[in-house]
Amino acid sequence: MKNRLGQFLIVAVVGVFMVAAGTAMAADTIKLGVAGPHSGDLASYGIPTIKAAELVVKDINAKGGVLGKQVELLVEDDVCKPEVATNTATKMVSEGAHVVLGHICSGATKAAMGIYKDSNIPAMSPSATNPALTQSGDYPNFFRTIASDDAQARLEVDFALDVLKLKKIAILHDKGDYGKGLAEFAKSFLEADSRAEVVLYEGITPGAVDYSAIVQKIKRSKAEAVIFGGYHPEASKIVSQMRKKRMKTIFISDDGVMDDTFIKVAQKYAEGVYATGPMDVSQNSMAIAANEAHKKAYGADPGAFYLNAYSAAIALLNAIEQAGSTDYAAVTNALRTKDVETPLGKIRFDERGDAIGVGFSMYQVQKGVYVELK
Amino acid sequence: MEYFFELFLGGLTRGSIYALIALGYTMVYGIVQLINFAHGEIYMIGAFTALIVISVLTMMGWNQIAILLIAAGVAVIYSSAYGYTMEKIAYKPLRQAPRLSALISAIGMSLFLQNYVLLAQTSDFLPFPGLIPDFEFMEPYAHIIGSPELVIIITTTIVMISLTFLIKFTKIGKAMRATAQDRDMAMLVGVDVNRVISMTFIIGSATAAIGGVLIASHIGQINFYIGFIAGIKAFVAAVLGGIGSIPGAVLGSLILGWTESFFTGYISSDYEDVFAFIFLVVILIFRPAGILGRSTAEKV
Amino acid sequence: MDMEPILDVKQLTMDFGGLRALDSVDLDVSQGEIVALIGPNGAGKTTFFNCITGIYDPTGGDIMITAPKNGRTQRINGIKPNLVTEKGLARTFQNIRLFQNMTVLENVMIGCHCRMKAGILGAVLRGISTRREEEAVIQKSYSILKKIGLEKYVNEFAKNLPYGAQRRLEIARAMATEPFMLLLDEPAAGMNPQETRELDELIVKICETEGISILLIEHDMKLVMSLSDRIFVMDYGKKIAQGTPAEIRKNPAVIKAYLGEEIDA
Amino acid sequence: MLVNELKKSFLISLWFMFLTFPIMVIRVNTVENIIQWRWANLFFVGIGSFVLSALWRYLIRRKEQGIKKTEVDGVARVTLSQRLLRERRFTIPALIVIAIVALAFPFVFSLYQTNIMITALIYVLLGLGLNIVVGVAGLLDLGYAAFYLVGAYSYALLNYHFGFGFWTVLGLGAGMAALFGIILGFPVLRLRGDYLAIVTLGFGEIIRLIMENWNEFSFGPSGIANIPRPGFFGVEMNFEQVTVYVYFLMIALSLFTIFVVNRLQNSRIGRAWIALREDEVACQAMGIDKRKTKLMAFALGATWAGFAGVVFAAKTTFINPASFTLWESINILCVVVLGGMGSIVGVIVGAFILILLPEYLRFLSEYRILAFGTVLVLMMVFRPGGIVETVRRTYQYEEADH
Repeated sequence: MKNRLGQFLIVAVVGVFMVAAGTAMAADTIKLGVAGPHSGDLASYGIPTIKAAELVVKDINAKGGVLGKQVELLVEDDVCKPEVATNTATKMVSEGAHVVLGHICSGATKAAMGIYKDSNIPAMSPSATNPALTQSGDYPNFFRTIASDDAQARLEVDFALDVLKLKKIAILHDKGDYGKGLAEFAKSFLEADSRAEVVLYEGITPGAVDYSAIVQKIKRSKAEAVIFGGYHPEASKIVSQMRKKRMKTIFISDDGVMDDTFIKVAQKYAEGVYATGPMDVSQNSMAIAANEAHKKAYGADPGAFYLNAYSAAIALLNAIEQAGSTDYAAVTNALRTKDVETPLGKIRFDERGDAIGVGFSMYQVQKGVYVELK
Repeated sequence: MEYFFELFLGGLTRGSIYALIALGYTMVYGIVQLINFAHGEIYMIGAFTALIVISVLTMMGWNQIAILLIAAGVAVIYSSAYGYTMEKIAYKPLRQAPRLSALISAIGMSLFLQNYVLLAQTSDFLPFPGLIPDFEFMEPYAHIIGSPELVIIITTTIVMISLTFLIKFTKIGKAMRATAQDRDMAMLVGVDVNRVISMTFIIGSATAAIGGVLIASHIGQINFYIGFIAGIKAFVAAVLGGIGSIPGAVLGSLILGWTESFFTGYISSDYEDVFAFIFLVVILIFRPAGILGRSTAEKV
Repeated sequence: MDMEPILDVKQLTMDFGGLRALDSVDLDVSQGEIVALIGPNGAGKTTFFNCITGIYDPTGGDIMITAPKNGRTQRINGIKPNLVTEKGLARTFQNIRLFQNMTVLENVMIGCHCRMKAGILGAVLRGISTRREEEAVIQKSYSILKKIGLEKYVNEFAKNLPYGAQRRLEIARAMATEPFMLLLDEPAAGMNPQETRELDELIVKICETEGISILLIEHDMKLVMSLSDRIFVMDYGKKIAQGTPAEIRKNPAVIKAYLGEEIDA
Repeated sequence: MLVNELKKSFLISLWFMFLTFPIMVIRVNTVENIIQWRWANLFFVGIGSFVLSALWRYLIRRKEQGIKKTEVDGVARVTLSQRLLRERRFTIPALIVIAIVALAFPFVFSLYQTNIMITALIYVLLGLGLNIVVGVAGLLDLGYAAFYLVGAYSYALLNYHFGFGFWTVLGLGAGMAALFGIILGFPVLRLRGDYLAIVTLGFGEIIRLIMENWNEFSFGPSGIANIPRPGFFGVEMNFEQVTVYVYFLMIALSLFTIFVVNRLQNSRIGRAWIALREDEVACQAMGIDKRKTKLMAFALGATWAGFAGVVFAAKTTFINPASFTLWESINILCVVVLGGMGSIVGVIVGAFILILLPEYLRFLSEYRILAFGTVLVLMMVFRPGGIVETVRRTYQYEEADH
């Protein structure tokens, strides 16, 4: 499509604009893109990833970089919106990112992956859990350091049936991509099993000021437990309202709820709530070091997906080092074949891009903290 | 039957919450015919100010009731101050401009205030302490309705009654009604229109602040975005009841609350909002000015 | 005049809730006539106009029109305002309702709307017929403005016109709908004596040279008396008198209704 | 005089220091139970508001003087932008420059620039469509994103189930959107002003929520991925080529839109829309069918959203209901109002500013939405009519009598 001659003429005419365009492509560095929501209402899910990347890169650069080159960060905001994510992704491509750490939300990730795929850039998300990202086979360049939603739903259902031996279960979700996806899996797993019955399956309206109607409905359904797919703000509202109405219904949820904020918000009502979350790595020495580094650099505890992002950054840069170049095939091959030590443990990636050795466990709030149930 | 009653009370609570925000919407609209998109933000700022005061006072070890009262007081003062300032900056210069320009200015203000709080404070949800104690005498009914809900319902009633009183019987209320009817005429007969508009913003913002403190304490958490979602619903409620009418705002809010509650209870919460909006459309088709709105038949 | 009336209103009644604004009003206008409808404030004159022009749907009675063009008689109760206009009854408003942010010419061109055909496709493709139609409408509108004496304001925004000119523009706009009858609601309100005199001449001219019959509501008795062929008087929603100006001036019921108000002529 | 001004500014800065005190100075974190005191912020607020308030008063005064002047002169103010638009010796060279830049753009600038330019052009389409409804016909529509959604989902679903291609659906999607425009139009015929606004808002939300809930039909909140990009007679293209291709496609579609919308506005129908906006009662009394005119405005406005939606789906390759929220409708409305209601050039300028500004404000990172909100308020305060105000239309007529 590009007409060289025409291009030359045009460039001559509007040569002035060239100054603006000609700034890219300067230093010889390894470029690590970091994409996710850095502003807007979901910023708190994206900013920890920047911090993780900054700390990893600082560390690696101090040790001489990757392949002898310094690593440079390209941080771009996608506000978790697919339409913005395509712009973000194109910007990454334009600025010559070699690998991308991101995106954060599944929707934005799906929109961006097509662009990275066409431009031969591997991308690794610390947080996008939508099963289709790895299972559909549409995104061979996609990797993630978090397990997919169906694994979580499986764990929740197995726990409800095998450990708690429940018969009647209500499934709720927040109508969102993540929550509803999870709830759908939980529902299909439960329906395939004859031991329990789904007595209620409904979506609640996120951000609502009051959930008493749905809570009454749960009560009327006589469910022994609620499996909730969604995030902690809604979960804490529902749990609190159930407990205030003196209901003792068991509450099982996902890693969107396995957040300390949930306990702080729901306070005494959080006690006894089950939530799945990434396997406990608090004993891992790298994880301890990573958390320490964050505290030292930013004066606060790290936020959501910090360790996943930290591990992803290490895995990506390690793969380039192992591959000996930034060549797409070599890097993806290295990700799939070479083990790497990360705060999440020793990991590598399977054919579909899921991390081997990363999974979920069940946690319960006991005396105000999440305790892993073995 | 008990289930019906529970849903009824749930709807009443929800409706009262909407009403606390909708009252401010409807007052401002009545006076300046402006959809004050940033009204929800004022509510959010009220809640945030209260949280800040609460945290500081709690650190200093004050007593809970005192904290609640002081926090509510400071929230009211600050929200009113924000409402007042907002009017001066974003709406007053636009009195003569096309109505839509003022609407866009309000949207800009809303974005500004959201991000101002986001940047100055945090994007995370912050726990908001439950300031309203569980009353002893409520314990037998706790499985149906809690103390905070009761307080919200009572407060809404009090606020509505006092606002109605204010509008009907006080001097400023008369000036407000005059301004709402015909701004130029009111100016001619000596009403200080600028003062009336400022007062409207202040009163509207104060009710939003009361709402902010109570609702935040009921829900137990706040972030910078709560104003937008609640604001839209309150706006819908105000229009449903007939925008510009104070009893209308309350009635609209309650009807919206009940609609949502019963629909969730008997049908499905999946389509709760869809149904609420369809209901709104149907009402407006049959009563184009809302339930209590006077349909201002244009004089031809 | 023993021609069939072009507008024949029989027993027109209009209730608003419990309030009877019009009570069995009869009125008729014949071809080429200038008829005035007078009465104290609140007598129901404008309501009467609104019923005829389709803004209100009357509670009872009949509104019959006979277009002079084809002589067909129709009942037009409750049909939409735009259809009333299409049938040939055009009106002006008591409180001027011009299209403020359109130019004077455009205001008149709007009046031509219902006599034009161009649809969406025509507008986009702008074929020969559409272009001809547009040109014709511009030309027609301009000539109407010239007749009314507004040609110097052609490209001015309607809102920038002096008051008297705005009233005349309303008449021009109504004329552009090619009516057989004009309904003028207080055309002289707010005008100075000089402007009123010019208006008087204009109305006579429209009636005589264009063959448009006129029904007007007016408070300026001098104007009414000098213009009208016949006068109808209303009070409290009822017709209390009708007749020639000379008859009306002597009618005791009219004098009583206007007691305190001066009928000078 | 000066002392007075300083005093005023000082008082205002005190007021703002009071106002921002709790939120700017004290930072609470009730999760960690930390309270942070940031006294430095108070100082910055004081200084900032002192300077800005003086500047503000100066600008307001200038604006008011401008208005007074026009009132005294009695001549309508002809703004610079209007003059530029009217005079041919400015417009023709300007158009040539714009054409050259538009043609050269994807070859000169990076892929990213081309990509955001496509987004901006999509908003040109959306803005021009909404302009028919809001700017020309004066019907405040807060649910315009629904039609955008209809276009996008038309392509995604028809492609998924039946394998329809981009070009087939481009027309179909626009038709579907127009149909939805009419469906919305019927119930709201009687409503006016803000009641209309709230019903359209409701309509937009209803459509989006149905898409979110009805998984069997729309795949729910997880959306539809792998939507094919537009094809060009079966030629295989890499990402870069496709982007350039879509860019030119959007340029063509925008020109088409501008052409059609311009013709519509200057026709019998366009005049009827303006009359409807100016005075509904008089409009009907002049023989204009209100129902037909309103429905036409809704349908023709929605059509362009349909086009834009199809292109959006094809460009993003992934859609979900979250892209079509109320904020999207508000964004498009901002394009129209900021640019200048009723003015085609204005809407185009508005779209470029509104879409490109947040992109170019990326260096402000987390401050960009704050800045964007501020710009909206300032624009409206100092230029309430939008950037480009509508030009008065004049016609050619012959002086001769006939």
